[in-house]
Amino acid sequence: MHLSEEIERVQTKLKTLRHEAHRHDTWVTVEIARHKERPRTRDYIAHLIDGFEELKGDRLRADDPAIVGGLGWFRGRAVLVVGHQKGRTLDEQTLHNFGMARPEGYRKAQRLFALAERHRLPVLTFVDTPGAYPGVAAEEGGQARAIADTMLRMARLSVPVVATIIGEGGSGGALALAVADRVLMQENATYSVISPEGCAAILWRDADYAAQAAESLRPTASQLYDLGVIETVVREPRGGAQKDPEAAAEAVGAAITDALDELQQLDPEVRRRQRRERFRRLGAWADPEEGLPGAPFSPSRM
Amino acid sequence: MHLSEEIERVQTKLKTLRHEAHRHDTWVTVEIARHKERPRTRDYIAHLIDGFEELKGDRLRADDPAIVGGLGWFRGRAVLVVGHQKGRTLDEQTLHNFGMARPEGYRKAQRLFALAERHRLPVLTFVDTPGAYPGVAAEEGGQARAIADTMLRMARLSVPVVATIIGEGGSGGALALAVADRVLMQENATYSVISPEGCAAILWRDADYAAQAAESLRPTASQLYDLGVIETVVREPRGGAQKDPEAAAEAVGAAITDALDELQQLDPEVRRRQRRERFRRLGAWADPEEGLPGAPFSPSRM
Amino acid sequence: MNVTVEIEHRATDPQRHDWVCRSCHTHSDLAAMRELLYVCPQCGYHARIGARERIRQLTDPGSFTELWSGVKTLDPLGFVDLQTYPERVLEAQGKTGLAEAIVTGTATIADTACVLAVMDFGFMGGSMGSVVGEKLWRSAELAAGEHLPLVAVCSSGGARMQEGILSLMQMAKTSCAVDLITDAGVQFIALLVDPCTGGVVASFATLADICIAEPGAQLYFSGPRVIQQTTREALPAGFGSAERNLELGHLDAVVPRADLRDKLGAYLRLLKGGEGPERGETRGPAGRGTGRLAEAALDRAQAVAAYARRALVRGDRESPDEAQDAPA
Amino acid sequence: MNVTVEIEHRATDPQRHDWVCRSCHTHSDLAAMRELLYVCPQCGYHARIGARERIRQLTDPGSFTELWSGVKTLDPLGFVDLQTYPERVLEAQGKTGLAEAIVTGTATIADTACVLAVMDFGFMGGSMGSVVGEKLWRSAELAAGEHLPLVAVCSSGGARMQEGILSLMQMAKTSCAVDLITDAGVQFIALLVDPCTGGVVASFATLADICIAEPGAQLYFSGPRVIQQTTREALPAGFGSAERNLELGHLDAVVPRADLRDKLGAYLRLLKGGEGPERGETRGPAGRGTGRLAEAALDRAQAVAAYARRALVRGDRESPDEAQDAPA
Ligand SMILES: [Zn+2]
Ligand SMILES: [Zn+2]
Repeated sequence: MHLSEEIERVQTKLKTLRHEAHRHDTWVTVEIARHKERPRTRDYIAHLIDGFEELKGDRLRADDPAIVGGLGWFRGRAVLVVGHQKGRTLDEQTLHNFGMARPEGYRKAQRLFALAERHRLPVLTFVDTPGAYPGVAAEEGGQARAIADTMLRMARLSVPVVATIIGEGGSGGALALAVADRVLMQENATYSVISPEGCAAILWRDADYAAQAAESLRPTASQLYDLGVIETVVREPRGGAQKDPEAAAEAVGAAITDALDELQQLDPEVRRRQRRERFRRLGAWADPEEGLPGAPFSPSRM
Repeated sequence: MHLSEEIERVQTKLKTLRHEAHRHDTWVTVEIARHKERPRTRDYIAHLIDGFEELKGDRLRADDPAIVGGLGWFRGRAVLVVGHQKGRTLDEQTLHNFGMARPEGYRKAQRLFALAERHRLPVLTFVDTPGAYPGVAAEEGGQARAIADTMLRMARLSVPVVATIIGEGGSGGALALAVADRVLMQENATYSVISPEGCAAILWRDADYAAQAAESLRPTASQLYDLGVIETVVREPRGGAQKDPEAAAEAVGAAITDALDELQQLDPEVRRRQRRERFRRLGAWADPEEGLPGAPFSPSRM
Repeated sequence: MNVTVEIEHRATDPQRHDWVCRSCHTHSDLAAMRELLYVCPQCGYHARIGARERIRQLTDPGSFTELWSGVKTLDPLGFVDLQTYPERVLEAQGKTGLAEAIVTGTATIADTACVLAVMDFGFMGGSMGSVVGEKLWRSAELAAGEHLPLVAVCSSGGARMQEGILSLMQMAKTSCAVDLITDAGVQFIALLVDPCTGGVVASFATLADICIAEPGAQLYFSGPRVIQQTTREALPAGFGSAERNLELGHLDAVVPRADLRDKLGAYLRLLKGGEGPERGETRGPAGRGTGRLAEAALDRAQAVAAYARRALVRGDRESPDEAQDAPA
Repeated sequence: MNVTVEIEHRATDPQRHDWVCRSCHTHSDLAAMRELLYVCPQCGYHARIGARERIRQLTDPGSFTELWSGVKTLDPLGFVDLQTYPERVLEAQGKTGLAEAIVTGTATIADTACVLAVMDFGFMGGSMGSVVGEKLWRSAELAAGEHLPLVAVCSSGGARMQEGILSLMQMAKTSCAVDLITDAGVQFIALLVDPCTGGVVASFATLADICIAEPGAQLYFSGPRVIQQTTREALPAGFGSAERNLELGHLDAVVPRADLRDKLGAYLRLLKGGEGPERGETRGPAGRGTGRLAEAALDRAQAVAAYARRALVRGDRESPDEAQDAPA
């Protein structure tokens, strides 16, 4: 009895320690994902895209600097690139609105997707945003539908679509560029329904519980891989992509190449249908009437 | 010699008199087309469309009151209706911006056209505008492309499209709703590349030459019919549509019915191609290399 | 925040007969309020109502057949905040009598058969988790496969945070569901009711052919609090209201509750009245009371529901085309 | 207003050697200015240039073959203002040495074959009448039929008022020409140069896949004078400029004249470099100087021009598909 109690005590302690270690890991990842020196979309474009020609504007009312887009050659393939752009200096950050797109940004993405579709160019997106911009003009300018419409239009593309999450994958603003055939994610990037701070403020009623919320949200690449939300975890240099941006870009480039090689073998219509099915499968539910578990992953049940 | 001189003199005088009478006619038409009591798009909707359901908004940033649109039943057929809306009282005129659409108005038309296309509803447009709105926000909000895009989208519709010019058909603002399979025009409506006043100001350098400019521009229904620009001149009650709006609407309704009956017998792809060919034929030019006259109508040559 | 729940609670409690308007504080008789569809007779305030009451108001009596009520919520992340996720779900189920934040099925609305999906704000703030996404998907798939219109009544506080990233994915999943609808060319009408926010308004709710809202409904992606905390901007009068959204071009119409059923019926008839081979059985604006058509619509709605119940919708019916040999 | 004409005039007058910048008034040597593409070396001002000079600057030397130069202007309305329309046309022809306000043909740009349409502001203010519309249509039709890209250089004061309603119809006609292009899936690039206004900017010019402008170009539908006369609004700084249009989302890029040929070449290679069966002969960013590809492109451009000359484009070639058996 004593022994088993002792064992139980030690096991509990171990569990707590692991728990702590894990929490620590998650928060470290959040911090690396937000690191000021972390390579941005333009850095990946510089490393991976030859002859990049930036194309601006939504053809409606603005060019949103929080979204960068254009045509270029990815290892011999002509592609369309669209990504969130964060700045590094304060001036840059302000210019790019910290990577928070406004409706004009999503619409710019939409019209570039249409260009890619018309000329059968594969689409590469880079996701790096705290989320959509929570401003009055953005709201009243139709942010909600702009995001929804971007997702629907991505779903309808007949060309291959590969999304790479390279930093913060924040909420709907991130997802708007990630309705892709393959979602790749760097080791130290995060992807989440809400920021840890936002989640803590709502559920814990105290933003100081951010680290705890981060852990609960499971926003890291390995966790998302286990949940089936991403296809590939792209390794980063030790300590994060900012330590060796070139090596980081090489790894991203290799992962994108693999994805494109696979996707370009598929019939466009099949590819489109599979993309839809990919998102149809995401979720965890059970249906006893069907006698089936609800999802391919259901770590715990109710 | 005396006799022939006399004959020539009289003939010249006759020509001048006819000229004057004709000029007078054109200006009278311009005035009737702009008459305050002339029935507007909403009046035709009230008379011709059962169960009209107005649909608002461009889904981007505004609802432009200068354009009215919605679904309804035209003599048993479900249709989409889109038209310029002028007001009658000063308040109404201000609300509807005197029927001058802003980019938001053209984009509202576009998204309604897309709705009609998706659900295979014929499109009826009513044209009544002095022209596009010459304001800073309209310009900077992409008026030029909004008009161009509306025309292209109308050209691409696979459903039947019938446009009716019911008042002023002013320039690009009017044409944006008139890339149709059939263009009908009321007897006292006008349709012109520029307002007589604007034309006089530019070419005569004096807006007082408006009546003369009007005559030169040939903006009346019968003149446009001769030029092949419209398919049908719709008769109006004596003195103009404002004298008996109901009778005027009945005549418009009959002409639309005829047009729709014809159009609905065509294969959608053929109809679309014929619409494109319709506009391809409009113009006057000669090509001696081809040994062909340039156009089906070429009253005078260079 | 949960008028919905209050109404439902009171309605089952014979002891309490009065209803107090949240807007003008007038007391009204609860039974009368049911007749008035829970719209304040004094000020026109549209109270929040639950999914069951909404279905009663919108559908032709007895026409609604529920589908997929057994789809169960899971706890994929083992999420714990101040409470565990399962605890929160159980509480919501107890409070609303619903299994989840959405009720789906077939019905006729003003004598037109349709697939109907109705969200309930009383259930964890109408938050969209995997079950909401899945039932919305099945609704869209059934509508596409059976060439029935889809009517969605949307009300939501946003994503179901307790399902983490999987709740975010429901935005993409439901947008892809609209892709099914688009491919099939069926009609899709969304009714946005107070409040409709966050991930729902930024996915399927705003992708409908026709998008309408009830008067006074609050509709936004980021709410006033978030905006003020983040940007410190002053909010314009009426920010986020249905009326302002109409002016801003985001809605087709704002429709009072009493007119909703007729309005939806009119839209559905118009959208399916267009040119085309299999169209045209309902010509003209009148749609109610034409006995034979009404019966046919009800038969169709019920047959589709019976078919959907029999079929293992998942897996069996990959593409809408394959569903064509279902009973029509 | 007519720098174009001045340049062309001076260029043919050996007595006059200097060029005066409209913007900074610096005097430059005219021969040097030709080398500098008529961009002021002091202030970067991009002078207006005529269609011939534009073609010289944009196309690979000797690659341009003109088409449809014989299409003649008519006077369908017998239009008389202070002058007759025929008088005005004759005057413009004398001034510019062109038959009309547009020059069309085939060429290679940075070794990519294309159909090229270039407007000339010096010809009656680049106004769009029936001939401009017809030659633009033929260009689009040829591009669509032969699967060649279309490059349009747009400069215009608006509609040709002297052709009345028929000039307005050219907006619809050229938009329908873009429909041909869209159906065929060929690339369409528009270069907007100073000034590009009125009916041209509100039709084909802004419907291109990629829409760029030269620095400082004025681009608008309604001009400053009309706006101020009608609405009395104050104009924001830079109103209508290419740079402001870029900020406002209406342009893809503002490209200095010296970079135009390479930029157009890069766009053309990228847009045709996508996935697909018959694509891929030019992979990668480099496109100049690859002798064999350049020769093939030139052969293709010239063969298409020869074919177009032989064919009675009107009538004979109703649909682009029928043109498929043309020499490739
Ligand atoms: Zn009240
Ligand atoms: Zn200078």
